[in-house]
Amino acid sequence: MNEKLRKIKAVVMKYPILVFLTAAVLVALFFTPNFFTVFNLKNLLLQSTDLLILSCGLTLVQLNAGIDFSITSVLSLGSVLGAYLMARTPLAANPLLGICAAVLMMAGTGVVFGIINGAAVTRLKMPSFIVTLVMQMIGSGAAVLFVNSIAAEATLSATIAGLPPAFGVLGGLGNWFFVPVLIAAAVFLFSDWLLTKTRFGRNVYAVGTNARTAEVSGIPVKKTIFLLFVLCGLYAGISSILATARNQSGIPTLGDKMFLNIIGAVIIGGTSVLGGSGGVRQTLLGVIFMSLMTNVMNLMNVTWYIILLVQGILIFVVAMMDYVMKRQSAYQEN
Amino acid sequence: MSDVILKLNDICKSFFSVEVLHHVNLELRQGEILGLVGENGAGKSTLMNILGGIFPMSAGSIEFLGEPYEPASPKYATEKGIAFIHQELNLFTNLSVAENMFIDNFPTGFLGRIDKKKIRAKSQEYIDKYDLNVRASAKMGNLPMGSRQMVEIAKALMKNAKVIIFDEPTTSLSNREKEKLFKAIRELKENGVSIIYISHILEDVLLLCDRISVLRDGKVVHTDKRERYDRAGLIRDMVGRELTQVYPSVEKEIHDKVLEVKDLNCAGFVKGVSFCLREGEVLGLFGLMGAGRTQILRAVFGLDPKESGEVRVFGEEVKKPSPGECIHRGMAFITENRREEGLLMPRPVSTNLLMVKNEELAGSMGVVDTKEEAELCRKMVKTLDIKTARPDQQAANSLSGGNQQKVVMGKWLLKEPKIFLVDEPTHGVDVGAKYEIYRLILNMAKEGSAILVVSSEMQELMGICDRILVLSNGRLTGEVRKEDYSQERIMKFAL
Amino acid sequence: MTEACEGSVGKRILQYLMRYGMYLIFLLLMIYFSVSNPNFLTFNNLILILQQASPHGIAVIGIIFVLTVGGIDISIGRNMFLASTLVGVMTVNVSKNFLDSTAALAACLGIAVAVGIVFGLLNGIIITKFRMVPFITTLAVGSVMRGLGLTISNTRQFNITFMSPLASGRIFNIPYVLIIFAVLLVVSNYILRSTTFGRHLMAIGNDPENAKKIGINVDRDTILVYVICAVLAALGGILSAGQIGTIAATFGEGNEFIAISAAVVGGASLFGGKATILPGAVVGILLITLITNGMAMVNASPYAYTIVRGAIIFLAVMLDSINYKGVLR
Amino acid sequence: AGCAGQKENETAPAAASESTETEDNGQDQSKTATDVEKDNGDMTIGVSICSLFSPYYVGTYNGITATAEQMGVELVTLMADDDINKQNEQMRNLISQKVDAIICIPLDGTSIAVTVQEAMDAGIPVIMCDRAIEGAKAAKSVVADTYQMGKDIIQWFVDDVKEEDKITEPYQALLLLGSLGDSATVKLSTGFKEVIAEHPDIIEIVGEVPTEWNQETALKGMQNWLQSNPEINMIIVPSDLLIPSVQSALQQVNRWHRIGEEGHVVILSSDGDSAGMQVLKDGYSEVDGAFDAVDCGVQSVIHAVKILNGEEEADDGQIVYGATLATYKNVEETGPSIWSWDDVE
Ligand SMILES: Nc1ncnc2c1ncn2[C@@H]1O[C@H](COP(=O)(O)OP(=O)(O)OP(=O)(O)O)[C@@H](O)[C@H]1O
Ligand SMILES: Nc1ncnc2c1ncn2[C@@H]1O[C@H](COP(=O)(O)OP(=O)(O)OP(=O)(O)O)[C@@H](O)[C@H]1O
Ligand SMILES: [Mg+2]
Ligand SMILES: [Mg+2]
Repeated sequence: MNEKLRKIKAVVMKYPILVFLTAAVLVALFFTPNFFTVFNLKNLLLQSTDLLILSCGLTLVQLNAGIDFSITSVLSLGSVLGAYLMARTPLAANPLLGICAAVLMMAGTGVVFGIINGAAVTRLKMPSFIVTLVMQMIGSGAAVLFVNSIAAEATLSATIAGLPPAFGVLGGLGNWFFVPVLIAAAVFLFSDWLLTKTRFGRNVYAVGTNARTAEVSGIPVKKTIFLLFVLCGLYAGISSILATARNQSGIPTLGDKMFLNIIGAVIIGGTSVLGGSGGVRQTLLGVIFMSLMTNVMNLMNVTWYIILLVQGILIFVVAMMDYVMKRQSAYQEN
Repeated sequence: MSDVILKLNDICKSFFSVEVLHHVNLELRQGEILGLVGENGAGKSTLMNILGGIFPMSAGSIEFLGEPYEPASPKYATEKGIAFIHQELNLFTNLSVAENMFIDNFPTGFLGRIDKKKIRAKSQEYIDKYDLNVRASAKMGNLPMGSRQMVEIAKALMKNAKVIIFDEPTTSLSNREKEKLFKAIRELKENGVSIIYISHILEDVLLLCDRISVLRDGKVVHTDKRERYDRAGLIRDMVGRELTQVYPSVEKEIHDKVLEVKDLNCAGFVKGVSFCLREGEVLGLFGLMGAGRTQILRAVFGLDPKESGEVRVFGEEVKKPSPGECIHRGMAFITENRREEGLLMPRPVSTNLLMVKNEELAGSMGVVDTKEEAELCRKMVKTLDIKTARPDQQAANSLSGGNQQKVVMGKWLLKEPKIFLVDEPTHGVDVGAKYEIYRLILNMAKEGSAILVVSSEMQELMGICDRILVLSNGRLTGEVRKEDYSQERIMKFAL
Repeated sequence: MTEACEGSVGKRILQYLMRYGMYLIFLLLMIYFSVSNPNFLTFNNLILILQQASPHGIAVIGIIFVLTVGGIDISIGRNMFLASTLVGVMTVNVSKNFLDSTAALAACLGIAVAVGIVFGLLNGIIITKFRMVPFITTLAVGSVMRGLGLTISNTRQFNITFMSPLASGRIFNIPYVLIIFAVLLVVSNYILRSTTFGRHLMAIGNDPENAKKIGINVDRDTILVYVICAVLAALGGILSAGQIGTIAATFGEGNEFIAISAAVVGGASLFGGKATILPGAVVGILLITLITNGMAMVNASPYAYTIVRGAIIFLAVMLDSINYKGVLR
Repeated sequence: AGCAGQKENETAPAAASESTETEDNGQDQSKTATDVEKDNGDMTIGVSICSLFSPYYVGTYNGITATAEQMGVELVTLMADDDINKQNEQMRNLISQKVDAIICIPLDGTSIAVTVQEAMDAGIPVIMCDRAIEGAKAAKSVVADTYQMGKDIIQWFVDDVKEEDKITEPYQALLLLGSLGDSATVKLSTGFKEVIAEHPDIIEIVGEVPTEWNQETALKGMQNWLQSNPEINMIIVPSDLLIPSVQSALQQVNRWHRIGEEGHVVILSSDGDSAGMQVLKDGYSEVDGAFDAVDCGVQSVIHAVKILNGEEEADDGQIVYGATLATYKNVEETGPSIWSWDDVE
């Protein structure tokens, strides 16, 4: 067989989702004239940025057989805290300072959540499912409480507006669309480097596959897991910055509906919920899949509840393809 | 003793286009014990797995009791009367001993209710029969490996099967348990049950079996009566070359103390144990099943908590031992439980081999050197003769049992530890590879490492150790020097 | 691999505390609420808590089965929605006389079982035969179910007050739903603990490969588990909707997380092989329901609800975990 | 923008809405779609709607679709599933599709501002429907003033009580809350609370129940409160979506009685959907404040088309709807003017 063809085949075997992505682009090409417009592509990229960052974070945690539900509440809580700093405190007078403070605040929120999650899982030995679910409840509860108590008087709005226009740069508003895209790309590349090139990455996979073996082999299991939660929290904080900037307001419900999308992207990409296999490259494809799917269907004017139906079915198709491909590749399982 | 009850014709088996069994023919007669030997990865377990309905065969046919036998599932095999003791223990750690023993055949009463009294009573009966010293209601996960293995055996013996397959049943058993097992096997034979017995302990095979088949590279090379075989002959058939020496002899010197353990106590399983280990020394630790040997190693290595006692490494006390800390100080530990603690089963061989060494290979910013990794991995695969086509792709769980053990060994050898704690190092490894492992261990000692070996095979300890400590019920009961070695002497302390 | 070190008396007391931490928290909460509001510790209120807990509790039983084999089902909430939507659609298409008869209630039961079987089978077959991960399978099936439900209902609301006698009715002041829940508890607990099927599920959850090797029909049992879960979820959904009296387009969203967290609070492991119905499932769902009830009793700020609920669950699970010896999860 | 602070219609239960900046009038039923019907064949209007889960929004959306069909306008609808972020995304998706105009029914008036501005900048006029925009300029806004409605509803009840002179001690009220992160809800509850605070002798809020617009949560919350505070005799409901839960909760404790019957619990509600109107008509609730959900949609389309045809300026003009209060006293007259009346039995 032709060498090039073989190579392509190998890649497709590894990432069967590529077949689907090609198909989706073709569909878009023929049925939606507005797909290949600069505006739409920009739009698509922009919309995928937070999903990518959040999914990278979740991928990291999931590689260790953990889960982090709290990222969506970091998004919300970070958003209102940051927006409050920029719009409702004396910092509002100095936009640049305000933005810096807000950015630190939002990233810090994520890190704090990560630390709490990580400590609870490694020190108190609680299951991450419960810890992070609880942190999600507390975080989103706190976000709403914050807006309705401390930040309430000014207007009757449930969101915090009046952010400095310059902040929009971080969300890609105006001609700055490449800013969030670059940030997301940096997060992605960093995560990939971490997982594939470093000792830490090796440890992550070892711990995720079998924590007992890892421990016996002297890998710092607790430290690894802890760091992953912190990183995941930090990513959530970063994505809170981007999303808040893009919406130009602090929204206490910002992350509420996002979780299924995030975990969907991670899993459909191919990172196992049981840990040990997958990676951010796979997740990137998952993210593209999720974003593309909605975008194309929106452009095709599919009724919203039919979108749900089709989404479900498409996920099957992709997973089925995965199954067929994997069955052919050697040494998987029998 | 003459009629053939099981006949395997031209069995072939491939895993993903790699053929591991080539036209195997085998016959099993009524009431005989057939020994099956062969190098690691020769295909013994695979053949038996086909018989037990776990893998489908690629080609060939089987006849059982004169009828065609098509093992589509393990259930089919059980129903036809073929029981199977797997090389890898097949127990459920979250269930009780009694439940494990009856898991595939619960006696049920009204409304499908499991008769718990009955299974407890019946399993207790078998436990007592083999002097297992566990309660039928104990949780499997809390038992030491040896007891688990005995439970697995008892479970198969309970089944009234016509054919019982033993795949390496004695890897964690000491002589006493082994003798009980052999007695049971002979009893079965008297009752007309046919047995296939797979083992790398050739003495056992020669002692127990009526006929012996030798498998090499997926082919039966020879089958003959036991009387016609001797150890050397078996090895010749298995390996294809002579192997006169069983234990390598290496000249070495013993120097200073490197590891000192004083008055170690652990949760009632280890009581007041003190010993020391010197540079260049190979120290054996013998004891019967559950004597607490493993527990000592685990406590020293910081895997299980110790209640009291002192551990000094190179003269320095390790206050709070943890595996990371111990490795940092130059220690290594080979676990007896490779499946749960030794390997990353679904990960490739190379990953497994390199997981300890990683720490050192990483340069600035923790970036690892992939070239060097590949080179090291290649060398180790070669040294230990690990049978794998592509070490960077083949998952550890698709290796044969012995090769898995070699991987566990290899990952620590790469690290070149100064103090090496090994628990059942040759667990399921064939004679050729055993020799290689002994040689490596002794060479390490020569280079100045200190090695503490736990093994249930007394021969092995006597072959390589400078000194043997004997443990009974968690207490050190004796120390035997090389010049005083004798089976009786050691056993006397162990009882 | 080892049992806990037996230490000093103080240590042992601490251990006891940890082992029964969940119950202790339960008790403390009960005491606190009783002292704060005399209406808490009344027969009516306690029955109310049980009644509220029942429909979700039924779903929790289902998820316990799935967790036992190491699976997960996040289509529960959407299953609840689809099943009750079908009940709602039925009300539009049949005569009023029929709705007033008990036959209507039987029909609801039929719908629950049918939806459960169809989608449970779908989940189970895809997971076992196509080796798809349970999470993504049930996510996708959930999407399909919701899309289907919305397509059928066209996002309308349906009035299903005919369910009230069953969903909210009582006999000797004991709610029917509670009786249904209790019966299901006893039966399922029996199945899980005392039958071959139940023990096999535990084995599958511990090690599916091993289970296959000793001849357990892993695929069949797994499929069955998803069917059980789906049937119970559908039933719980219908009863829950019946308590409200209408079925709206948002019904059921997010209920899977209530069910799963109740199961985990009750000690179930997401990695399989460790779950109990009595007391696990019951303790979990009761704790969650109790907190919400108690919050009203002590007149808590509505903004504090999620925060307090989170904190208490955290505490309960923390006490339960602190002495945990296994692998971090 | 100027939603708050119009107190003219305090005592007018059936007050018509008034326009603030343009002469167009929301209740001006004479000017319906048929008047402007012409060939709008190649016109595509994008609809971004925050949710279709409550009958109220379904009503609005029905108004939009019916009018669009009548006028021959093509619609592209995206539903945001109660997610602000998603709604902003969908607004951008609509912009990429180059629709001619957008009708936006936002989840929140402030946080939608950024994409509304983007659309306007891209030359796509945006008609805000139901909720006003804050922080950007839309082409037109057809909005409901929930804050005012909240005040009106309570005020009406206070007046009614005074008129009937039936107060002995303050009503013990349970206030249901919608989604706590939703501006319209916050405004509505603020309206409720402000007037209640002025009349402590008449209404006293015992407790607040968070519902997250979930009927199940609402039901359980109410059941709990009715147990903990049996003296509760009034329930204030932010949306008729929750009426079934109210009914169910009250039935459970045998307190579902008609007005005038012993043990009746006062129900003050809003939205005017069929469930709410039904219980009003049947005499279980005293008042239901309703905007004309359907007409809101109808007017949005009409304005969109007019702007596109150049008949009207895109000047950020506002048409503010006031609420129609249907009460137990006037339900026979006002009922038929409520948008959902056709579905009431
Ligand atoms: N699931 C599998 N996938 C791929 N290859 C496999 C699989 N199982 C076994 N093999 C290969 O088949 C060969 C025979 O293995 P088998 O387990 O039968 O050896 P064995 O004779 O039992 O060796 P040992 O003495 O080490 O147990 C080995 O080379 C092994 O790598
Ligand atoms: N009777 C028993 N019941 C339960 N657990 C036991 C029993 N005996 C030993 N153990 C467990 O076994 C360990 C002590 O035995 P250990 O594994 O050290 O024995 P060993 O001498 O290595 O024997 P083996 O041949 O079984 O490996 C302890 O961790 C303890 O938990
Ligand atoms: Mg083998
Ligand atoms: Mg041992």
